[in-house]
Amino acid sequence: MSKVITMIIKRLGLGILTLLLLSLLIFLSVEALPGDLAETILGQQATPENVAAIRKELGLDLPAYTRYINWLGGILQGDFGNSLALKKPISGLIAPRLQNTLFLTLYTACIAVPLALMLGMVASLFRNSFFDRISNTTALSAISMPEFFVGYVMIYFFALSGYFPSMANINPNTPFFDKLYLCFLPAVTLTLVVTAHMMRMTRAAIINVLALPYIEMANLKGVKPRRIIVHHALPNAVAPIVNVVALNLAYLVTGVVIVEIVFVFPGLGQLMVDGVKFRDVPVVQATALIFATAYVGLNLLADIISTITNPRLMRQR
Amino acid sequence: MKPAKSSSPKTKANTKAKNTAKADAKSDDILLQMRNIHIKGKSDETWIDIINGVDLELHRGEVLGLIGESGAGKSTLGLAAMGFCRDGCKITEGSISFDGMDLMQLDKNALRELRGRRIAYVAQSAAASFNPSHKLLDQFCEAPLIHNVMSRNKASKYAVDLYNRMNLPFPDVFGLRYPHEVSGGQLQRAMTAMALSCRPDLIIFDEPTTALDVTTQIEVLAAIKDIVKEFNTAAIYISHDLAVVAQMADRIKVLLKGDEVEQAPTEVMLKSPTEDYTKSLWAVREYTRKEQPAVKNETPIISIKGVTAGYHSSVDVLRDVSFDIHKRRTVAVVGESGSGKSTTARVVTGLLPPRIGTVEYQGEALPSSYQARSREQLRHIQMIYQMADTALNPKLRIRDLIARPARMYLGLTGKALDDRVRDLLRMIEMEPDQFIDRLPSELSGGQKQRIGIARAIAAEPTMIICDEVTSALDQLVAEGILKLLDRLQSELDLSYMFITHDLATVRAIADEVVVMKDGLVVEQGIKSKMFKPPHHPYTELLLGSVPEMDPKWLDKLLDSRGKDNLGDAAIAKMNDEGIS
Amino acid sequence: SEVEAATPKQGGRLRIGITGGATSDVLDPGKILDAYMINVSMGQVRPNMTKINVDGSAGGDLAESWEPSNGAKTWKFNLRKGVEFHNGKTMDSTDVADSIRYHTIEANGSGGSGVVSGIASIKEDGKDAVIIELNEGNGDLPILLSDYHLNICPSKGDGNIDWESGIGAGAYTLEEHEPGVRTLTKKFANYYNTGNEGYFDEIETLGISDPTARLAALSTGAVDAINNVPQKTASRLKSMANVKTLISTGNKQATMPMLCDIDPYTDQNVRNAMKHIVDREELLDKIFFGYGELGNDSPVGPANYFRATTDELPQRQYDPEKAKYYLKQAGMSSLSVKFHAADTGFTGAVDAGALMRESAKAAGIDIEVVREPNDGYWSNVWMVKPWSACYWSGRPTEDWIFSQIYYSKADWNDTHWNNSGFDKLLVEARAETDEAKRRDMYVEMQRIVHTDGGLILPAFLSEIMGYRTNISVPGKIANNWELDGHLCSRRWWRA
Amino acid sequence: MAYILTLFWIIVAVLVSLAAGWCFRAALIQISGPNMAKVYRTAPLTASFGLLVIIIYILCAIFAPLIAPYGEAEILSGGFMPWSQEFWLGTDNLGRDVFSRLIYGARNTVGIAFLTTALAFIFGTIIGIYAALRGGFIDQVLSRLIDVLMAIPSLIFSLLMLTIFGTNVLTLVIVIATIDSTRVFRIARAVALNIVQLDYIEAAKLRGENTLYLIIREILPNAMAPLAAEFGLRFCFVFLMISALSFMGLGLQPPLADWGSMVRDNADLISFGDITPLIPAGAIALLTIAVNFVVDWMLHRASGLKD
Ligand SMILES: Nc1ncnc2c1ncn2[C@@H]1O[C@H](COP(=O)(O)OP(=O)(O)OP(=O)(O)O)[C@@H](O)[C@H]1O
Ligand SMILES: Nc1ncnc2c1ncn2[C@@H]1O[C@H](COP(=O)(O)OP(=O)(O)OP(=O)(O)O)[C@@H](O)[C@H]1O
Ligand SMILES: [Mg+2]
Ligand SMILES: [Mg+2]
Repeated sequence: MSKVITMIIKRLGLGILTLLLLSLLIFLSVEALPGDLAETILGQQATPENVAAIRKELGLDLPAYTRYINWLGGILQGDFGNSLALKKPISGLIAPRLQNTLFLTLYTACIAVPLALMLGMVASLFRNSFFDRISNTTALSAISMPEFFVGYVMIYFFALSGYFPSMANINPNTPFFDKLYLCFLPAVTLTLVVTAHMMRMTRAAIINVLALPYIEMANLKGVKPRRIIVHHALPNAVAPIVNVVALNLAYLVTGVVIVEIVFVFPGLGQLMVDGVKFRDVPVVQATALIFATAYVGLNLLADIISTITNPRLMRQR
Repeated sequence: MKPAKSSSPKTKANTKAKNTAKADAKSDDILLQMRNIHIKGKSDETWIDIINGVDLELHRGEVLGLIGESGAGKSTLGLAAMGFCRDGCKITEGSISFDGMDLMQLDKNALRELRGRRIAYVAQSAAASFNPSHKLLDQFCEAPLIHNVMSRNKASKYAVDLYNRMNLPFPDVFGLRYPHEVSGGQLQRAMTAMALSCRPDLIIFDEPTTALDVTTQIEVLAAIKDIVKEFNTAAIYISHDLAVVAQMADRIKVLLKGDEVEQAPTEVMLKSPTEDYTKSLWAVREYTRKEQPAVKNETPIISIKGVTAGYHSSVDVLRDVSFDIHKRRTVAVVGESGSGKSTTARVVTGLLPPRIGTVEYQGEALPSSYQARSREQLRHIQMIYQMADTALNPKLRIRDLIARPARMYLGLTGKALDDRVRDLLRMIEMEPDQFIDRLPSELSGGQKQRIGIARAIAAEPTMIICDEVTSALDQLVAEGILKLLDRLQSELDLSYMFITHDLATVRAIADEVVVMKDGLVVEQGIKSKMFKPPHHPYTELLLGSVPEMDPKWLDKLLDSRGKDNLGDAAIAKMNDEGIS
Repeated sequence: SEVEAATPKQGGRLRIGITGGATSDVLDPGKILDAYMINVSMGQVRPNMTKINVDGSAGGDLAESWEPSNGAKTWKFNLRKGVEFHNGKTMDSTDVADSIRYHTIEANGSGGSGVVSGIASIKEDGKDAVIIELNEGNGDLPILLSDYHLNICPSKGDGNIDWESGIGAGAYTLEEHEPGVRTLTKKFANYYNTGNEGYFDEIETLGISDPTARLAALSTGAVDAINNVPQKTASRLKSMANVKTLISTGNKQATMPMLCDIDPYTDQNVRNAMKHIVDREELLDKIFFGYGELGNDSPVGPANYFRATTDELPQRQYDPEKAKYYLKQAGMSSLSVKFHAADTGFTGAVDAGALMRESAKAAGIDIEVVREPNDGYWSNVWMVKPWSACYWSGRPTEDWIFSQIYYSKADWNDTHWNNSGFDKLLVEARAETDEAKRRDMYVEMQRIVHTDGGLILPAFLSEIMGYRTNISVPGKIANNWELDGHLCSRRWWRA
Repeated sequence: MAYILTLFWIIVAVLVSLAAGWCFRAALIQISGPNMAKVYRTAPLTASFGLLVIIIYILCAIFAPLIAPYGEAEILSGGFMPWSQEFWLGTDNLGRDVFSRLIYGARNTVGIAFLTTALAFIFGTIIGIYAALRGGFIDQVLSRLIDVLMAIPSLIFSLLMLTIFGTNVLTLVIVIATIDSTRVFRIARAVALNIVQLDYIEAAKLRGENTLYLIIREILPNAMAPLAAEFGLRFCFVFLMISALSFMGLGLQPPLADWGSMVRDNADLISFGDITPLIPAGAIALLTIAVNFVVDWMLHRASGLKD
């Protein structure tokens, strides 16, 4: 167990380092964006005086490094700062969005992960069979369609005919089952987007293991094919599968801007894109940090899971 | 002797009658009968013959030894006895009848019922054949549970019982360990125990000790022999080591490229083999080279001085190792697995800078890391690896593989380079025109090893480190390599540091021997001296563990040493007594 | 649109799916940018002193009446009495004066500062009137005061206004507000005009930026009305069940400003050549799908009073020969230019570029269409690149649009055009009171822009909206803004 | 009834594809040397179909001007002409021939995607293998940097970069290549980690070979199979990325035809049951599937499983 703990500590340290570097990178890129919030707010009526006034008001007249350090100091005290545009604490802005995004992520994960694992296992059991090819082709077709297109197709088939709402404009107060209903189409769209990757990895990881001597041994012990897949191959294929699942979950947290737009879903991605659009640096920073934390955290979780499910790593002589 | 075409259950009595007529008194209890087996394997979309019409017959309680070089089809035949074919193989002809059942006619489920319950299998590499994710006990209980032979509780108890008999440490809790938590020898015994979990009538042992040290091998051999006798289980014992088979089998069958060469009771086979091939196998063990005369006080080519080394932050793997290698001499470094032989080689090559001590080349200290050594220094010490497969880049052609050192160190190009490559190929007895444009995957194991040698001598070195260069090869092929090395030594004035754990090889080619154990040099000296008593106890153990061609050898050894004083146990005892 | 039942019904909820919402939207009236907030703030919560009537004239809202004097330099506005804010406070002249003054203060960085730049002072005149002094006479002031920034908010008493709470005197009170996503307002019982306006119990405003999502929402009944239907899909909207289409053509215009101080557009002949290689009919047809009116390179549009007729100012046609001629005048035989566009400029701008590229070939002009990112378009491309795409929602008065964009010193002079004759006329026309003379002056100004300006204006664009049949819409709707001048929540009702 | 009909056509399409694959494989076996013929004979029908599709796409890309009946940006008629003899797939809103644009789209989309992926692989593999080879500190630093890049959602990262550096094909290619190369780095490093510990690498190091030789001659050829497989997938993801970017208004420059933007431009038609946008989307999907069929086959060959 201590091995896992040292690993976690080490990885957490690295994770924090990653986040730090990332915040710097994001800060610099947003700095490098042409124009700033002042100009954006004023839009077509930016005059130098106007712009200067707003810059001063927003603190944009301070040198970049001062702003970065102030911001970093704030973060260390648990303060994400204020949105420049809204002049309100970012935490209040982000909290409901984060809640929504997490809900959609979990919702999708609950459909996609078991589905992908199941399909992957069945495909590896009947590899190169008709079923295998069909599920593979379907999955590939699903990922090869642009996300917004899948979304539109979903709307065409399921929303316009009145089965499900085309808009998933939930908020944290929406009752749970309403949320489930409202978010059904985005969840299905995302499921189509992520399942293929996980399914193919499950299939590949299991098939990879199937060539190993201990599978032949299991065969020679008279074990049934289904049990071989589930009991003998799967536990040894956990690491690559978990990694891909983590990667996809991270994608669900971070990468669904387009689905958010199509289904009018108030999630974090939209918030960040708006932040970029209006050059609202603190908002971009905060969302980027959340995304990166999700990414780092999920990867860490994947590593922990693959460690504790692997006795060779858990119980070293 | 063609088998009866009809082999449906109805004709069982019929078949039996026939057998009775043919076979001797014991024919009643024929357990397994394979007739005219033909097996084909798919390689690159064409079907090639693996087994061409072999017959095999096994009585209850009998042990049949199956020997032959690698690729002879031993495993394939062994598996066929279970009605099993590997991926890409198929049984095209013949009949297999096990205890009156025709395995060729049974459906998948019925076969599955049979496997693990009535016929069990012990694989060559227990480490690879145990599922790393499950505890030993769970894997033990799997077969009894899926075949409904015993309850989980009973199976566990039975496991403890078997572990106890197999002399495994702490049998009560041994099964709670994961495969990686036990040593190779113990794992191999645990696998044998697992094979016995449903008390099968037949066990196929597929080279169960080939991957083990000599010291550990005895332990496993003893356990297997014991258990087979005790349960009166019939067994097919597959091996390429004649001496080992001799200990185990009642009868020996020799295979060559899918054909049966001959078959005879063990005693007969050992004393008077009839076929040439069999005789040549026997002869290999006799090859010895003349010992080179001892040198007087000249500077050694390589001198290892007080080297202590280790990996990363861990403990010292080598402790104060010192020995010299003189010109034109072969120093064999022996010792069990993990004793630090390869580590010594890594220190010499500079891959692992030592913590203390130096390596001198002709009296002059070498930089400790290879990166700091000059090209010339690198050129003088070359290395040949155990696994020719991993030592040759599979994507480079033979021409490029051999040419590279010659071009790098000697600056040869164009025609000169081509000529040199061809010379080298001729030197290792491979026809240049035939091989120069092949990829390593298009060569046999022995040929690959030769390429490794050619690559080493292309650099025109003064010393070559050979790390277990023959361990992965068949005896006949290995002998060829040893002879080649021997010849090259005298032609090119080479020195060898020859790492091995096989004492027979040492006997064959060494001038001097260094015995290592736990990172220490326990004994060193001239070969002739080393093979004569009195020995250091560890050397003695090593020497005593090499199987001999005498079928009674194992029994005698067990009598003299006792069951509890083999392999790991003996070493542990030695350590306790403070002999190092 | 058809004539609807005369007596509107009370009650029900109106759900509007609208564009232009952003997470960073604030309630500060000076920072209002786009349709979402205009509709919520001016349309539902915080009305202005004046509003634009359906017929295009200025009408009183929180101000009841007004009297200009001193050559339209001094204006007295009589406020409506007994108007109550949502917090119960009665509106008085301080609230109004502070609300207007707010935009004149530079530090507030208001987007409405341009509109109020002509105001010299604003004073309370008792509790129920304010007096506005202008720097120079302007008969359009009541219309200017209907600008969407100039919402009336309660004063804090210290000269500042309270915009943070979202309190106004409108027909609806702000209940829930998630910037850019969703806003819920409820009927305000003490609204001054209850009974005649503001029939719904609740208004739910939803920000839906994706056109397909907006259409789907309307079609599934998730919303009752949407704005900004892409012309491409308008015909399909008509075929939807239970959905009606609303079309209004106002002054919204697609423009392609050329910067007159950057070569080659410094030469009037080049500008003229460029104006002749645009096939306006084709653009209107293919880019705007016929939803709109042909433009004539003058920003005065169908909703303006003094728009020149085609007799006064003949419609410019696609004419590559003329373009060649002008090029020759400029001493060139061929020309290659870049057209910078993004769909933010106007929907279809990039495609419009592609069409012009084809039509310009005949005149030996090679147009390279550069697609710019939507993001940052207004700061990086518009008024920066020598020739770009742009749109204007239009202005209710000629003076307003001319002085905001074509006056040489205008902040938004997006053609960098400087014509002293035009500038002079602009000032004169503003003070002119004789309507006939004024008309002549404005027509002349349109001619000058048409012939000399850097403006290519291919078309005035229709607003296409859709609503479900469970909503009733008055027979005539305003065309100054989409969604009935953004007053749909006041003027529409549940069927 | 409509469903049954659809199902029928799907089955027909699948059968026709398989038949095409079969014919193509037979043709390949005929025209290639005995060595390659042996390889092709092992190809399942799906893989040979995939190969056929890829080759058709490549031909389309190379010979687009010869195949396409009209020019890429040529405006031929009024908008939205229906399918006809003259315009096989009708015209788009501007009156450009959809079929011609689809073919030119192959050139632009496939060309750019190929360029991008190739760039990503050159960066990614070399750095990845280098990290694996050097190990220790250098490996840690590189891996952390890559981690940082990977932790930023790719769409947002490209949005930022494209806004900073402007949208043109070159930046588009470089930005997507950078993002993709992080993924390639991870794989290349993982694959190389297994290779660098093999004896032949040790032997080469001991011979005194320099790093570049080790990477290019010794490691890369042995890491090719998994990398090639990844190449196939990455290649497809690049289209999707480009089309996602054009959804956000940052895609390719007009009047270049690219499938992503063609889908985007007509995407809203699907909500009225018009299948026009399905055609470029289908073109993307078909290529993705084709590439993956081939990749699957290659991986299968590499895995050593025979059933
Ligand atoms: N799955 C397979 N498909 C095709 N050919 C195979 C397969 N397995 C083994 N072969 C071939 O069959 C021959 C015999 O293999 P087998 O494993 O039985 O040899 P063996 O005598 O057990 O050798 P070793 O001592 O190396 O284990 C070899 O030439 C091998 O290449
Ligand atoms: N790269 C490594 N890192 C850490 N420990 C190592 C490494 N390589 C070997 N060791 C450890 O060093 C010890 C000596 O190993 P070495 O390889 O020298 O043994 P050997 O005598 O060559 O054994 P074998 O006969 O199995 O090849 C062993 O305990 C081994 O576990
Ligand atoms: Mg074998
Ligand atoms: Mg070793």
